[in-house]
Amino acid sequence: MFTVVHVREALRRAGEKLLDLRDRLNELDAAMGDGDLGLSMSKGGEALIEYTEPEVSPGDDIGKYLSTAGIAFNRAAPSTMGTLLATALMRMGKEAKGATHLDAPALARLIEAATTGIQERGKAKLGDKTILDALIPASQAFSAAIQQGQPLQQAARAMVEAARQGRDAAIPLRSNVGRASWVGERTEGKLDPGTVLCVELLEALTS
Amino acid sequence: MFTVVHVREALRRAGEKLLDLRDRLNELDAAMGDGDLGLSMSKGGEALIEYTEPEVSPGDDIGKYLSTAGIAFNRAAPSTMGTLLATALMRMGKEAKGATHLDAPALARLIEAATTGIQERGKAKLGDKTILDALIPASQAFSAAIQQGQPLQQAARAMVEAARQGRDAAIPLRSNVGRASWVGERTEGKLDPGTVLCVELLEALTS
Amino acid sequence: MKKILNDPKNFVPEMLDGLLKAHADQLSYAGGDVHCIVRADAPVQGKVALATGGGSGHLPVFLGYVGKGMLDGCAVGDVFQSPSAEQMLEVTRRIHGGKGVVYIYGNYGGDVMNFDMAAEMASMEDIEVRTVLVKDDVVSNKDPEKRRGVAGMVFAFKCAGAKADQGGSLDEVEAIARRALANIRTMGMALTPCIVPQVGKPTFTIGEDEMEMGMGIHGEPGISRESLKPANEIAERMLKTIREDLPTASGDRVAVMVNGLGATPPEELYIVYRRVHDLLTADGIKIHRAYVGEFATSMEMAGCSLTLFKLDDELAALLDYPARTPFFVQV
Amino acid sequence: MKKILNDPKNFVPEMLDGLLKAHADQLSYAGGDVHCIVRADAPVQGKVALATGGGSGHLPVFLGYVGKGMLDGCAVGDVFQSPSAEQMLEVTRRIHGGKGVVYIYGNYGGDVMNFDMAAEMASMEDIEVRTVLVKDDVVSNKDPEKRRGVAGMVFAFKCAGAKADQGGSLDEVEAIARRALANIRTMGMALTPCIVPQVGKPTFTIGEDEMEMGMGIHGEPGISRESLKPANEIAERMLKTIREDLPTASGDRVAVMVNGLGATPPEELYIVYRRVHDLLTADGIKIHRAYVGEFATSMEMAGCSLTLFKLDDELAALLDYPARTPFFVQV
Ligand SMILES: Nc1ncnc2c1ncn2[C@@H]1O[C@H](COP(=O)(O)OP(=O)(O)O)[C@@H](O)[C@H]1O
Ligand SMILES: Nc1ncnc2c1ncn2[C@@H]1O[C@H](COP(=O)(O)OP(=O)(O)O)[C@@H](O)[C@H]1O
Ligand SMILES: [Mg+2]
Ligand SMILES: [Mg+2]
Ligand SMILES: [Mg+2]
Ligand SMILES: [Mg+2]
Repeated sequence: MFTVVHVREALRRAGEKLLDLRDRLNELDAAMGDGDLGLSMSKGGEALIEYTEPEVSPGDDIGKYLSTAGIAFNRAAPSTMGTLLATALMRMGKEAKGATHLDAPALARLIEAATTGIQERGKAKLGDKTILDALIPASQAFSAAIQQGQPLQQAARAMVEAARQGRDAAIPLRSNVGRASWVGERTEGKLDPGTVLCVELLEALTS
Repeated sequence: MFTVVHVREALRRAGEKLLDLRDRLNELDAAMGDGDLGLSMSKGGEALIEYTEPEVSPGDDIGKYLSTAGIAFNRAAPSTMGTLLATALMRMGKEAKGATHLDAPALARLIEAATTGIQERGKAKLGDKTILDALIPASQAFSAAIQQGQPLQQAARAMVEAARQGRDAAIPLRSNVGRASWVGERTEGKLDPGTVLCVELLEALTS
Repeated sequence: MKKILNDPKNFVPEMLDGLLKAHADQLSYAGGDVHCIVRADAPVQGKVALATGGGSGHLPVFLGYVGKGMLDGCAVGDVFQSPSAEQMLEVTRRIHGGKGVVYIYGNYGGDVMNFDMAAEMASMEDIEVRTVLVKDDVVSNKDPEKRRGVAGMVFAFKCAGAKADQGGSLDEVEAIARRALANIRTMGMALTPCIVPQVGKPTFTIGEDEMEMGMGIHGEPGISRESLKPANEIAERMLKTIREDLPTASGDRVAVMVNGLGATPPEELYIVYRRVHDLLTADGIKIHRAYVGEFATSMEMAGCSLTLFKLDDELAALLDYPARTPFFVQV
Repeated sequence: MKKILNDPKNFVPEMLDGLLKAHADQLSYAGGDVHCIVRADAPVQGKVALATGGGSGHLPVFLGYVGKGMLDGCAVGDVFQSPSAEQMLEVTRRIHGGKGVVYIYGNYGGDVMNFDMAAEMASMEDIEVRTVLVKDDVVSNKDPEKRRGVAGMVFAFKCAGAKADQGGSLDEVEAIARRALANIRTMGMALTPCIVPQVGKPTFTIGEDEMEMGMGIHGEPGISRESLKPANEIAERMLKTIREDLPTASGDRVAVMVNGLGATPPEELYIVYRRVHDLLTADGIKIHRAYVGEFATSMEMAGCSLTLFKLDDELAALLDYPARTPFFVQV
């Protein structure tokens, strides 16, 4: 069972990972967007690290903790990806509202809520070459594994593996939404920065 | 005895020399001014070449021919040096007004008039590190040689030699007027572009 | 990085602080946050309020058009980055004069999502918000709904702002913004990249003798990278591309904007304008007004954009209406 | 050479042609020569006429200030080169409204010689001409009489233009120009060179991390080449140098101009302005008006200049007076 203590640690690891990814994400985004993804994500990362500074007690409301993290993240990183991730955090918060403990099925519902939130806020579909191309299969793989009763570690590995495959499967595609869509066919053959971010974040969260 | 036919040839040679000097003068001017001396002088040179296009008759008024050349030169090259050389041409024109033939002493008076014109228009003195540092000694050498009865060729050589010495003697000086004066001590040790121009022009005119 | 700044992290707040000090007679800010720029006399009671917002680095866009006869407020983001939904809401609250608020801003992912959030929050506070997206960049997408917004937004600010100043209703001001934008097209080209202060290196690389036609104002790649062409050819191609998308014929009346992206001198912009003027005039198209200068920039990027705005009588009159902001004065 | 142009030889005439087409309601030209720019309504009978002139490449300087409340005419030279005496005379003839003409222009060798020639010729045609040289660049020479003229000339145009528009006599307009200039000082700095189209390469070279304090607007070397400093330090040093030459104390009233040389974005200029504002305000000096933007440029040079203008009541009122030109509108 997970408490807010674990959530806090996970958010902190995510924040640190975002700082590490700064240059790589900037480069990937420069190749097909405006080259600022690393910049905004590192600001979001700093906000998460600052947010997770204070101690928490195992009995705290996980939902509230996640929602407030989303607001802090949006304030620090109001970019496309920043707003999407903020939305994800807020939707997870809504899903976990009132909960102090999460079991594996609850974790799967959280990840589904995040995925749906990103879809609704950004209005992109699978195959548009966005973060969703990694996130949707990852979320599905996780839920399926949990439903099949697989141990959490194994489900997490399946999730990350599905995200990787989704990321790589999106390489030949053409970006269909956001800044990258203006680049048109020149995006074909390139890694979408959002999918890379997704894989890295899921790795950090599940490690 | 010189007629307007010789004057026309001399102006044409000067014009061609100004075209040749374009890059060198730009470089020299860039080192202590605004780097455009070659540009403006090549425009003046083109104007002289165009001006000397039509045939002249040996009986034409030399003064008028020189004055009108000055106006054409100013129109094409209204820079500092262009205006000074235009003034020189106009003053020579004034000096030769009505003349169809010039003997050696008349030539010397023309060069003196040009030198005085440049001094009055630009208000610079000997030692200010300008074209005058080459022109004043050159004019003096020429007049002295003619007065001593030296043959014209020899007087011309003395003039060019004096200009060269004046040019080189000005190298250690600090520019005291015009754009170069703002550069201050950094002009010390550098050739003044105006003195280089003077030497080259006198060579072209007397060759 | 050849920039005049202090700590790159403080680039935007220091810029805003300086700007608010220089223009204290015309501008103020809301919610204690210098990113929330509003007219010094906001709210103007009984007037429809206009707001915009977007990333920094495009001055005079966006905040430069806050002032009498144009916009009431602007949420300012970091360089090339959207402001947050909270900041937009702060501006909305402060400028609302009881007749609703129209958001007019460029069609960029981050901005759209945050403005949508802000509009949802504003409606919960009983402020009626209408959203008009600027999508004038012809070459950014074949689908007109997916195009990005660039310099043409200034004409939309101008006309909608004039309509609001004349007492237009929320419906009327929104309708004018939409009608103006339906008749506005822009195309741009760039010669050099720019540098985002916190990134510290150029947004892209380009050869010493190359240009990029269709380049976006954040350095988004355009439609073709090619050798630098003469100004006349650049002007002709931009005009042709625009006119294929916005049919114009003899007898039509237009406003023209030749906009510099930052480093391109006005002298060069006038050389481009000259060709555009000659081509339009030869086709019997009347140029009602010409705007040549820097209206929407990308820091120190070299390049320009051309905007064509097809006018009807009402749009022409609204364009002619006086306006006064720190960056745009028309009498 | 990354420039948007056609044949470099036609750079200036094409620029002027485009500019005259864009601003036909405000500008015209004299003697069939587009280099001789005059107000569309010239001559204004019964008004003292003001003329300026100088090389191209500095827009809005010089011709950008021709218009109501400022200048009547401007002779335009090639890039960084004086116009000819004949062109200046042509402008003088066309703008003369029967009350004489005041020349206000920068102290550059070629310009001075040509304007002197033009004034001599004009006086032979019974046009009374007064000459006021702008020498505001503090660091260009220890001797104030030998200094060159830079951005501060805009304040002189503004005040003398207002005085003339108000019906001032030739003596009065000349006196205002002189009094304004006695109270105006400028200092500049540059980060990059610019390119003269017909030369085709940079006017000077400078390291990737260097700046030149005191750089001239044609790329004339300044007083020191050094590593790039933070904006606050640059602002402080420019202000200090100016104030050593133009004593200012608590209770004084000034106008401030932070001017971009071409490629420096307005964002950076506001960061510089911010520091200047804070320092002056801390010393009890009142900032009557702030001008931040591009007022006198050097093509695509990166850098900025700071101008301080110490005001008395009359100069302040003249600075506040309305003006309208294609590049400068004040209401
Ligand atoms: N509408 C959308 N829905 C989901 N993901 C999106 C959307 N638009 C862009 N993305 C993702 O966001 C990434 C770019 O994020 P970011 O750099 O923050 O964008 P911007 O700089 O345009 O604000 C892309 O790589 C893509 O994966
Ligand atoms: N007042 C002056 N009198 C005589 N010669 C001068 C004067 N000022 C400058 N010069 C000469 O002119 C040269 C520069 O000419 P030019 O490039 O035309 O000047 P600018 O670019 O300043 O108009 C200098 O090298 C110097 O020899
Ligand atoms: Mg991005
Ligand atoms: Mg020179
Ligand atoms: Mg971005
Ligand atoms: Mg020159």
